[in-house]
Amino acid sequence: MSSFFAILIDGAIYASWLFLVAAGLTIIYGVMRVLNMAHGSFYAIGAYSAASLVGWYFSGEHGNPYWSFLLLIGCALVAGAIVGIIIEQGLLRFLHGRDEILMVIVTYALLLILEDVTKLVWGVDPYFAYQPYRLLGQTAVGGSLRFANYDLVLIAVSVLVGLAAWFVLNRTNKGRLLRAVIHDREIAVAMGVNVNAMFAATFAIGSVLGALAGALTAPAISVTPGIGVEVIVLAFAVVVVGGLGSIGGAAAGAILVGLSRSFAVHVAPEFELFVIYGVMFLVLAIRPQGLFGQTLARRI
Amino acid sequence: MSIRNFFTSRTEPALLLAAVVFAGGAWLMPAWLAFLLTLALAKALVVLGVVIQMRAGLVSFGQALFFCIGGYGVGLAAQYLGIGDAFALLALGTVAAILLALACGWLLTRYREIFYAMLTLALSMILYGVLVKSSALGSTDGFNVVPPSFLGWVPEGDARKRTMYLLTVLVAAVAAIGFHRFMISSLGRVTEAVRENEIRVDFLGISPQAVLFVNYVVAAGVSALGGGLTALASGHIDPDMAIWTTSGEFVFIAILGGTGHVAAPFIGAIVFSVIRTFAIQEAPHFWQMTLGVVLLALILFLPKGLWSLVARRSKKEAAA
Amino acid sequence: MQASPCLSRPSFRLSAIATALALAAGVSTSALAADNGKYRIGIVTFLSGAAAGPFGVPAANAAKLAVEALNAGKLPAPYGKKGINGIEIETVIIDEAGGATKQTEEFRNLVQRQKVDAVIGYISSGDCIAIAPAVEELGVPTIFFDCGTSKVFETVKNPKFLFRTGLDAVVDNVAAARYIAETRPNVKTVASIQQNYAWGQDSWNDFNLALKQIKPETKVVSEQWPKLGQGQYGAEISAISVSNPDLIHSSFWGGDMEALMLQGGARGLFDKSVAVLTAGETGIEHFKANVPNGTVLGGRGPFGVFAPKNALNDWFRPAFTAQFKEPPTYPAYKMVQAILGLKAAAEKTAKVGAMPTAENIVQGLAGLTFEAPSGTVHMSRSKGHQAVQSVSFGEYQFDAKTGKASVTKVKTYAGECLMPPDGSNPADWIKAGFPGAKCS
Amino acid sequence: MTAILETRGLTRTFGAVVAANDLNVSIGQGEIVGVIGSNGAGKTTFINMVTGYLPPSSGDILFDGQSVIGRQPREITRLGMARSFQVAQLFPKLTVLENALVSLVAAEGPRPSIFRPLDTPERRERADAIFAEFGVTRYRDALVSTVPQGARKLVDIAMALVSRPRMLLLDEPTSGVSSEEKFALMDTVIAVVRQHGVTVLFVEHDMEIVARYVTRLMAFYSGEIIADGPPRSVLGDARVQELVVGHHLDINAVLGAAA
Repeated sequence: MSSFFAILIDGAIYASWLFLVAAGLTIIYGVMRVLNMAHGSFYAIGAYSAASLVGWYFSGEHGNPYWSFLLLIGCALVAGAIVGIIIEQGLLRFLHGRDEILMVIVTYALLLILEDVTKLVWGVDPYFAYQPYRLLGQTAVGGSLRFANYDLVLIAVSVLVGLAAWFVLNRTNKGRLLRAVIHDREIAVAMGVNVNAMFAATFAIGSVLGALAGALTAPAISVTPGIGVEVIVLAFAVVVVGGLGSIGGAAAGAILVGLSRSFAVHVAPEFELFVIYGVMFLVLAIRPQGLFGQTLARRI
Repeated sequence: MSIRNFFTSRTEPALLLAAVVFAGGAWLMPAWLAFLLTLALAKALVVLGVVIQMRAGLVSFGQALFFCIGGYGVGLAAQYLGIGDAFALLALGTVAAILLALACGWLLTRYREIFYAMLTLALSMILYGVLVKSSALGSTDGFNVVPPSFLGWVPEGDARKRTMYLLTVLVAAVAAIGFHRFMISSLGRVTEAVRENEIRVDFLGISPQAVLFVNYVVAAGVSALGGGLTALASGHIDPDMAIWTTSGEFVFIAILGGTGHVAAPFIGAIVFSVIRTFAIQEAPHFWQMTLGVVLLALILFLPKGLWSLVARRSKKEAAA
Repeated sequence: MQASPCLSRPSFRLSAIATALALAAGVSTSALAADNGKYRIGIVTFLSGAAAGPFGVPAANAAKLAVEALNAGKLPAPYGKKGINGIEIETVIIDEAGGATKQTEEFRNLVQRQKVDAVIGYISSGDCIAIAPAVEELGVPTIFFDCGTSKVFETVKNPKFLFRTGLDAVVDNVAAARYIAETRPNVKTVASIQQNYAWGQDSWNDFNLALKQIKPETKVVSEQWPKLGQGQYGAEISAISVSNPDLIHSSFWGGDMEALMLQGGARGLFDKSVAVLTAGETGIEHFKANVPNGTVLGGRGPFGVFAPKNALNDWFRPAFTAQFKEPPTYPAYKMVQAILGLKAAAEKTAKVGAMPTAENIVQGLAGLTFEAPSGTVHMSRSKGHQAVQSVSFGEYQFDAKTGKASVTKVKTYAGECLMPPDGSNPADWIKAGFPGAKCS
Repeated sequence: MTAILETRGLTRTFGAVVAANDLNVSIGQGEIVGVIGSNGAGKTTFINMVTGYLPPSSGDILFDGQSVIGRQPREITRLGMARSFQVAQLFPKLTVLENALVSLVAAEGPRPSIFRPLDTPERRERADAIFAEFGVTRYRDALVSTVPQGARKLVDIAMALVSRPRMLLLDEPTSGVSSEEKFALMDTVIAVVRQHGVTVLFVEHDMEIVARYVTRLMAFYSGEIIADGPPRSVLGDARVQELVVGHHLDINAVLGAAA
């Protein structure tokens, strides 16, 4: 029985992490049709800036430790927005409307560059920001099973991010415009939507979400080179499973992948390595456009 | 059959000439360069497989699957079947890849764009996972491939690597000529039509999926050939051959070279290898950044790849 | 036809362009690699990726420090002579990232283009296995300083140019099993968490076999195989928690290891179960209070915090700490050890003041006994090409007041007690009950 | 006169919208049938179903007395039914010649060779003859994406005719074509199809075109055929004028202009 709860809770924690990682990717894709390989770098930059800032905060006497949570979120906002805007305005702006696959390659080149840039800025030594992770303590769930409260809070944060995204897209004017762009860019342009500004804002939001995922993960890990590359394929798998460009899809994909993986770890750990690709393969074989993706029939 | 008809265009004698120059260089160039070119040409064969699919409008982020199958086919046949002949080994690896492609092709060619990319990626990562879990095959450490014999002859010392290089040049030349013919063949050109407008191809009476299927299988075969040559030349195989970053590198080189001509992947692979090795030497800490900047610059300033440099010059000359 | 691929003229130029490029490349480097009278050593370690922080860069730093000190003639005896045999040392450093195929290519480039006189490097076992035949083929003295696979001298059965001055991973895990049997006799149940690749699979296999041999009553209650570099171990920690093990064995290294300890610690995983980390030593400066005291750490030999007190260590540890702001961990020790082995070999056989030849190095190093900051190293296995050293395990101890971490209850096992005889398969040797092992 | 194309109870719905409702059509060999109807009346849906692009919800389609339900477009093409498109469906980054070569090779069989080149003197010759017939020779070596709309429509129709079909479906052949060009275009097309005895069904908005070329006219309204017969009687039908044409039509003026 405790295994069952463990699978559920672990699955939920992992899914919430996956959702945070994938949300920015799917938003950028949905609006800009750019499948952003450099998303992993945003994650890494978020993690590094959070770890170095929180590390600095705790290295001296800076008052209440709970402020470090604000630091985590704050630096993700700042770092993600700065990097995102620089990249969008400095490079991607000139490549709008280019072939989707070409954009994958462009962002792959960006990933290579940003990998070394993070190394230039932060070096290769690990960074730690463990204090916030331990600060919240743990909760026992029957017997010997205990969960870090930080991870449980992460579930709430993830749900909040999802709800916020839903609210912005469905209940605000800007969001409706954004959905118009997602739905049919040509008509949106014809209606006078400033697509360029929209793209810049979207890319910034996407990169902030990527950085936020990194920043919120930083307290639980040792921030080292290469962490960004690891999350890319995961995030890709989640958004493809869920349906590209759909926030709801990213959530569904994250839950499906998260629960599958948690199930594998508890029941058949030997197969953990295949789970994500297996799920992706199966979902696409049955539903080629992903869980929430729409097929657009071509008009002839 | 006259000579003129035999060479369906002047590209073929040019490719032959290039092959002769490369082969002749075996005795002139430093050993490291011959080895670099061996691996680059082998890699170019895989890239050729990627390019063939790009001409069909499909980008494979999992071509490493067949690269790896070709390599492991060679390695396993040498290790467990006791086959020592380079030609037999390469043939085995290639046949294995083609069989796998025949099995997967019907499913994969139903997909387009990013879905094709992600499904091919998933397949190659599943192979990666299987190999990582295979302790008997050395898991991630892989295993070494003994130096092959060549039709019964076992070269020693310097001759060994040189023979390997010559074999690679030979295979590359044959593949280049074969693929040149494939690219200008009826099916090869219909492939471009499929990329441009699949629906019309269907209404003209040809199944686009069948066209893509042929391309997929052919690409698998040539990629496996590249994998087999890599295994024989480097003497080592491991699951990294199937990981997605390896596929990414092949796509990278395909974009670098361009898709306009059968020679483009070869130019791309050689230039890539040279840039990378000097980036590693001159900037050991920042070689990835160097590669990234070069790639970005190419996309921005040479959107049709390095080949457009060659093509552009020839057009100017033609006009003059 | 514009889009047609049959463009004729340019094809002729293809060969010209390619050869020109290649020639330019060849010329530009042969000039670079001009014979400048220095002894050139190629250093290959991870400069990027996950292995750079814990292994690659400390090793590269150690190489820098040691070469500078050697060139200045500042090392204690018996290494007081300047450079190698009086000849100044020059290093060529290469990133090990990118996979085995690329490394075989770059190894050839190092030897044939950069004309190095010797190569020291390789952390990844896959790279070692791939490079080993090329070493013998090209005939350049090459020292593997870190990689832990037991297959190196299976791959090259009659090594001439290939050496390894570090130990393989079998000894780590045999020593870990012995340490547990001696210090934790009550352990009944064991859980395992390994990175899902060759290192993790081999490590667990060897440890599991050895522990079964020494303590047959132990039972495995959980095996977890997260992928390399995963970083998130929530589900694995739950699965292990539910299985209630007395002992958790892990060969995790670097960032993954530190993440596992952080996440497990915050969830009380180690309150009832003790962890044994065979590669734990590199994290000792980062663990702080996050890792409970009593966690069993290994350093893959008598390195880092396990290093003995001797003149060389008295020079190395403070000098490294002063220059790089952190004490040296085991990869740094292993790098210095390889460099000193090379120096000792050259100075044993080469004529005084002469440039050491490859012959000098291989003759001198085979079967050599030399001193290093980790103590005395015997090149006594695999026909004198594989080092034998002791392995130490100890318990992590963190003093919250001083903020200093150390190891206590250190036990050291002699190499003869941990290594299978030449030519025997490690797993078979363990299963047969360690025949021929000499333990004190 | 035997029916070359016959539909029985052909129905297609998109959710709540009925795009085709119980269509029973019979077209004889050699007829030139026009189809009119306002946007959304179900004209293109009809063509799409007949050519295998869109599966009907129910009903049957017989081509040459043989049911083609469930067949792919390529199979139906091979049976001898070709079509053109409202928006010319070409290969934009290939030249006009290459477009023609591809359709020529497709006409030779469903499995193009992977050894023999596409571009042979024989196929070029045939392509040139087609270009001459359709008057697009001057665009021969231009990329399709650079060719004017009218020429594109011609190439589109020419490519459909390459396979020597027995029946041709044209979806708004003159849409997007300037009013000066449209009669020339239709003259060319109709001359060619008459010469080869091809049965034609074409969807058209332009009443002058319809009146001038068709032998029979069908008017679609909201998924149903509300009139079918000689153009004079259909165009004269009050319901057609109200629901399809949208205003009163002076038949004599239209027919007179056409004549």
